[in-house]
Amino acid sequence: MSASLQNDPSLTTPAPARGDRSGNLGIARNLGLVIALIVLCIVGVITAGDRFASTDNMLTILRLAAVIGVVSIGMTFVITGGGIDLSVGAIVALASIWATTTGTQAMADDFGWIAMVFSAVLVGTACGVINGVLIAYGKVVPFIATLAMLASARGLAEIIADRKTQIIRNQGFTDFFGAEPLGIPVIVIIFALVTLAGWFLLNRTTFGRRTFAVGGNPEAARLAGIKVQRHTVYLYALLGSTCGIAAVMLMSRTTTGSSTHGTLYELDAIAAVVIGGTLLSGGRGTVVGTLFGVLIFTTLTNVFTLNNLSTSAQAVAKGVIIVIAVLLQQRIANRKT
Amino acid sequence: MSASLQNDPSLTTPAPARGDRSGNLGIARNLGLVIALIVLCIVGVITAGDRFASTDNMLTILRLAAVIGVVSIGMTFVITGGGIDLSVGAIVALASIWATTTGTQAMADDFGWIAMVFSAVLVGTACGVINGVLIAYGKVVPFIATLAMLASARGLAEIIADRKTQIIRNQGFTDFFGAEPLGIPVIVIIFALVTLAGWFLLNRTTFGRRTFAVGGNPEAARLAGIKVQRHTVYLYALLGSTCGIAAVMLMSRTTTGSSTHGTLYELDAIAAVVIGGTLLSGGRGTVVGTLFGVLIFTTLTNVFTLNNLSTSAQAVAKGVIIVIAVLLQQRIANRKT
Amino acid sequence: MTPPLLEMRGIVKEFPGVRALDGVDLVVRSGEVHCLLGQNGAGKSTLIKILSGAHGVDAGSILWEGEPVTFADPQASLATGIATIYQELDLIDGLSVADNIFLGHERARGGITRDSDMNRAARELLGRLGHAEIRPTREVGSLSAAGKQIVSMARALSRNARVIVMDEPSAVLDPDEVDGLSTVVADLRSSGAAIIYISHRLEEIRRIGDRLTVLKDGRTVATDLPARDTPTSELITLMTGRTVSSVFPRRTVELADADPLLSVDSITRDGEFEDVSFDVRPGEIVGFAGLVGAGRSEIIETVYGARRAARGSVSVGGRPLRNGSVASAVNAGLGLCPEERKSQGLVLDDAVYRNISLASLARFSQYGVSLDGAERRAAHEAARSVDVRPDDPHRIIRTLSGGNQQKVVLARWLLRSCKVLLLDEPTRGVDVGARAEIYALIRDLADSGVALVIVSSDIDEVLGLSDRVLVVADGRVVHEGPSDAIDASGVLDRILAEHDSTTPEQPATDKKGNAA
Amino acid sequence: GNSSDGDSSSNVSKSNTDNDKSGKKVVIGFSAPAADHGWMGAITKAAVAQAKQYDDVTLKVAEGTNDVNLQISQVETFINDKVDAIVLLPFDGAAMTAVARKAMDAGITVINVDREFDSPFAARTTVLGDNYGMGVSAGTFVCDDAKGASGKKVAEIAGIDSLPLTQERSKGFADALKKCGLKVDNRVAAEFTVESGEKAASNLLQAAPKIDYLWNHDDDQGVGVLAAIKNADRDEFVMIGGAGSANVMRDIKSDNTVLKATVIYPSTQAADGIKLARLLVQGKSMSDLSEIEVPRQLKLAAPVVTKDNVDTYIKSAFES
Ligand SMILES: Nc1ncnc2c1ncn2[C@@H]1O[C@H](COP(=O)(O)OP(=O)(O)OP(=O)(O)O)[C@@H](O)[C@H]1O
Ligand SMILES: Nc1ncnc2c1ncn2[C@@H]1O[C@H](COP(=O)(O)OP(=O)(O)OP(=O)(O)O)[C@@H](O)[C@H]1O
Ligand SMILES: [Mg+2]
Ligand SMILES: [Mg+2]
Repeated sequence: MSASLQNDPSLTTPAPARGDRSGNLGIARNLGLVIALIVLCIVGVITAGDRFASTDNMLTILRLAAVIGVVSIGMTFVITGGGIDLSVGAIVALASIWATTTGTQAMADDFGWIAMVFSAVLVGTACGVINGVLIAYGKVVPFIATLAMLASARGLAEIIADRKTQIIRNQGFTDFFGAEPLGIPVIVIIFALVTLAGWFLLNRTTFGRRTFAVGGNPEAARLAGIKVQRHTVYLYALLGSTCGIAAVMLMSRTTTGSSTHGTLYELDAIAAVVIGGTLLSGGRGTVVGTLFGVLIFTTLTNVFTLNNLSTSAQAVAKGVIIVIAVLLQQRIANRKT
Repeated sequence: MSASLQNDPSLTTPAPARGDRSGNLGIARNLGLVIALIVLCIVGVITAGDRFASTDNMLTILRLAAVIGVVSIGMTFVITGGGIDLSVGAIVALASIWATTTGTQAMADDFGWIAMVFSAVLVGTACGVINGVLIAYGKVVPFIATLAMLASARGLAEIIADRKTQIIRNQGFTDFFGAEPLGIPVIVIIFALVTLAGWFLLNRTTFGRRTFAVGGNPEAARLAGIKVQRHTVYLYALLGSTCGIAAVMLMSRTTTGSSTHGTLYELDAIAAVVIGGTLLSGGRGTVVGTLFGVLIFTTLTNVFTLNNLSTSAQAVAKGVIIVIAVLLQQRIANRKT
Repeated sequence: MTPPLLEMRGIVKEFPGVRALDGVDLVVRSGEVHCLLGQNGAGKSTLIKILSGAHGVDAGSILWEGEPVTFADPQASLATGIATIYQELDLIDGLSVADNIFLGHERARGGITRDSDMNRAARELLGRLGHAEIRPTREVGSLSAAGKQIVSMARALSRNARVIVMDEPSAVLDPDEVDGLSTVVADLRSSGAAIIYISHRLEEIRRIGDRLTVLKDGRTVATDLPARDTPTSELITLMTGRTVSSVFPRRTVELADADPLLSVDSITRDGEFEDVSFDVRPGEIVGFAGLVGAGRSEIIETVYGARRAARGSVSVGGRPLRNGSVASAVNAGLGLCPEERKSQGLVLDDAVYRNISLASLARFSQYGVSLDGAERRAAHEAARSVDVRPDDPHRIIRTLSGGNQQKVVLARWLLRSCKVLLLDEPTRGVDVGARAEIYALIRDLADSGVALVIVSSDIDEVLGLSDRVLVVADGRVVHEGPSDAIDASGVLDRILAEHDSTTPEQPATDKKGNAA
Repeated sequence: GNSSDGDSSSNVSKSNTDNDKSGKKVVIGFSAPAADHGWMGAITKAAVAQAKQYDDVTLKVAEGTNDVNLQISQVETFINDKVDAIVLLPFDGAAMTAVARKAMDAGITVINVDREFDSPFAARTTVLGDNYGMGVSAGTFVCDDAKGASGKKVAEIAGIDSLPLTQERSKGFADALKKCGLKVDNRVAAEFTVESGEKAASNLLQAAPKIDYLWNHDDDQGVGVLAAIKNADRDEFVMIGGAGSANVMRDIKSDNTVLKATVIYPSTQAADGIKLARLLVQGKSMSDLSEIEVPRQLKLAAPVVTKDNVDTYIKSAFES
């Protein structure tokens, strides 16, 4: 029942992991994803051999996963809190532009590259706060509020950048984020840290507990004395800041800021989160699931490219594989309960 | 409370039109939209004078609205039924390609252009049925199922067309849909008919009543003896068929079928539906609201074009205006209740 | 003398279309159990929601120990020391029992939750309520109505408040549970706290309450009455403005011994119930008595096809139904008035009449086109017959009072002329007056040849209405016989006997526990 | 495109003839696809800048869009407005043919830019970049550089794969390579954006452990491609760009990256379109030609820029 999946999942689906704590169900939930990922890897090895299995390639996959991954972690919170955000890609673009204007770069030359990082995160958070306030206090439907932000933020980015790709001249910045301590790229490390922090925040803190409450039953949360509106603002601000971080990572990857950065991130992020087992209707979410969701999508593209499939074929295959993966997951989860 | 807007709207928003019948509430709801549209028109007249007010321009707006409008009407049903469909644009593309292959066009030469219309609608409906079955019986989350369809359908369209734009040679087809009886373009007439039919179906038939129930509380609907799963399939099939119709209209407008047709229609359609007052959480929907939603968006673009704003400025303005419109609407609805 | 702990003066609350409260006064002293009585829609819940800060107040004042206070939001009220158990369960399904109990005042250090701490405290609280079997880590969504009710009570206790408001806590509880509840209330009172207690069950109020206040149509019609010895007739007249005979209507027409209309043959769902068989003849009323969690709902939901039976079969008029198919049950003329009005019964954001006609759409349409007028008239008729207030078929269900919502669910199935009607807790939360009318309706249905099955936690109700009673305990039918051959205590004995023969822990709960 | 002052006036050309003397007022409508990548952005900017040069030209710029339905309605709006000329860079040439014809029938001079209509009656003049030619130029460069050595590994990073122009470029490239017995061993498609270029390249570099030549269709996405190459620190191959952005030309000039050449795809097409539209409406001819009438089609060449000739092109390059 599509509808029920939207409104009251527990009626049809086996109650998914609320947090990643909650016992066997949690595992059952992710087991489907683990299997899907493993199958993917096996396919990769069979079709592309060492070209897939090599450490280099693994790092490539992780590098590709890192940027969208950080956004997805933030998205997990907003969706678990019963919201949605279509503006993440635009925010990434705006943050990357803001952090690479001649002005900011000049600042960076004086105060060091941290100035760029700082401004990117700041811009991201600011956008998030605007979203949150519109939604929580202005009572604008999240879909519409963030759609408006999507349009405005990208437009603003284009105006600021005059549609030019802004190249980063600050060597310190590129060196720091380009580095690979112990052979692990910095941005991969950032991704790992964000994921850990996200998991902890969602499952081990009152903030996380309240996020589930606000998403699961806002009225009940309010009656329990939770400041639902303020919390909602926090959630979007959090997502905004992760967008800022993602912007920094993207800047270091491409050595540029551009108003075209982050195109369609909204779909990719939401897809990763939902496939991970977080409910679009809110109240249930899992960071680990999201991590798997991101890895599955990135690995998929990687395997496709290694076998140099045509873009169209990739699209078709992608669709089919997603459905199969989810169906598989359903069955497993059902068996477990 | 963002969350509440997702899960339990009535807690924060004034009960919107359940059907378009329901007394003053309905009016209050749409009043906001009416005012927004009127304001837009006034701005248009002030800034562009007769260039805006002319019949020609009105028809241009309607022509532009027609295609996305038909899709949005279908989308209203799916969303009211508690679902969502991201694949509409891709389905439009696939249908337009399928209906313009050399094969189909050859058929059209024998059996008349109706063959093309027929195959377009057929393909659209088929895709819809697949979505519905995956969601209702496969229990795949609508977001994921239709995202998969989005990828597959577009990919397939590209493969079939070999990425070439397929030109329609059938004169009868272009003549019929290009015609303007009494000065009203045929596709505008189609749009009007679809809207009327949609309104009737949603508000005057048992099908519509079941749609509200399925979206509002699927479990209750099930226990009341409604075949929720089957109904869900019907809803997606209905949307699929409207995509087929939209494809035909787009074909007549562009005299082509192309795998790039209908890009981002999913966002436009959902936005129009939601701004119209239909709840993303299901259970409440209004066809009239959707109509206004579509008209507002298209008029906005038209006014922009007449005042030749820079694209970026347009984006920013669009975002801001959407938010203002919604906030305005909120206030009015609140006052009314 | 010291001012009363809590005083509400001239409280007025307007909702679009109704004046829910029109100058209500309420005075509560510490160390008393103050009962609030009134018909469905009288304004009880609205009053306590104002007290808890859930609703703003339009006029009137609240005094706390003589000091005027305003409760802008629930926090303010909670901080002052008022904990509330709402009528509509206000728990988060996705969260664990412990998380729900401590939601809003989590045990945490620097924002980091101390789960073991909370679990321990939760276990202790649940123990105090006599429900140690509910594990703190269990997901609340997997609990039944009763289980949830217990959790809400634990949550109220966890606040160690000075005023605890209970809005119809007993509606989903059986006598056994109510006893437990009354002892808890007793210690609370002796510990100096004040309890505001709302219930439609007068006998209960006599046992638990000290003083009572009666509301009618948003006004206080009587206050400071002694709970124990105010005659029932007086209370009912105060509430309803008329006299009601709450005795169960005897059957008028003799029960013809026809072939069974509904026959259930040893259906089983592992972990819920085993090997249940029973027949219902046309015009017969079969009652299911038992404690909460016995699995009665599961049984009739399975009969209805809403759950798929592992073994066994159900047939109507000799024709077997497709297992696990509501459609085939409905086609065969079955109807189920479900237990949980909110989750299973109502489309909350739709109008009253549309909810009532939901199960009879086919009847009010021609070629799929709905005959709106006829539908609204018939639905309005049904609503009147169960006395839904306010009498407005266009009202959005969400804005109805709890009891009136329940009546709407019932009306839906009275409207749809079924051959077999399964009623699960049909009068949950319904006031005395309306209840009598509903009993009459049920009787008429039976007399007109409809076969009825009634599940209720109110044993007297089961015995009073039904011709035959089945006593269910831990998913097994432990007694079957004519209902006039057994009384309430007899039923309880049967159940307890069963319990002693099995493990003390609720097996059903236990199974659920493992599932979660 | 760091230097924000590097504005597109560098792309504005003068013909130093009386053609530039101002004449009767001309209203020109301009519509192009969404400026979702550098080159398309440059196209619009160049057109606007060109129009600014003439005090007798008023330019109406419609919202850039990839939705043909919307672009059609924009042209319809221009027709309603009775503009003198429309410079149209269609998202999809075939799809815009019908409405373009409608404009012509309404007596409006239509200049078709870059993506060709499928009917000669739909435009008075067509200004085309040579997409197939681009591929050929790139392929020929590879062949010349390989000096007949066979077995060289060639990779290709295409632009948006669903666009016909991308198909033409790839075809030209493949055809040229065939001539010297080479073929494309690995091909990925990006979306003309820096980020997509980086993504596609990272995967491609994994797919092809050793490459000799890499052609990247678009210099804006090329910025990302170069970043990816740097991340993977690979330098065993020669990279050829496409479109000819100023960044890339600087790289070629400084000659310290794998990027050794780029194939120009003029970003001034729309600007030329504006020029021609004005001439046509004012009934002037292209005085640089002996022919009196403005020709029906201009196909702009797709020259290869290398270290040797970069200086001649760098001034007309666009800042992506
Ligand atoms: N949110 C609301 N909007 C509009 N009207 C409301 C709302 N909540 C309650 N009402 C109306 O206020 C009146 C009192 O409702 P309330 O829930 O307080 O009754 P109650 O005494 O609790 O009844 P019950 O015994 O059935 O719970 C009813 O007429 C109800 O319809
Ligand atoms: N008080 C409780 N504590 C914990 N779990 C419970 C409790 N009551 C019920 N349950 C769980 O819910 C399941 C079904 O309970 P349910 O209430 O539906 O049974 P029931 O006999 O229909 O009771 P009633 O219909 O009176 O509510 C039981 O199997 C049990 O696991
Ligand atoms: Mg109440
Ligand atoms: Mg029950």
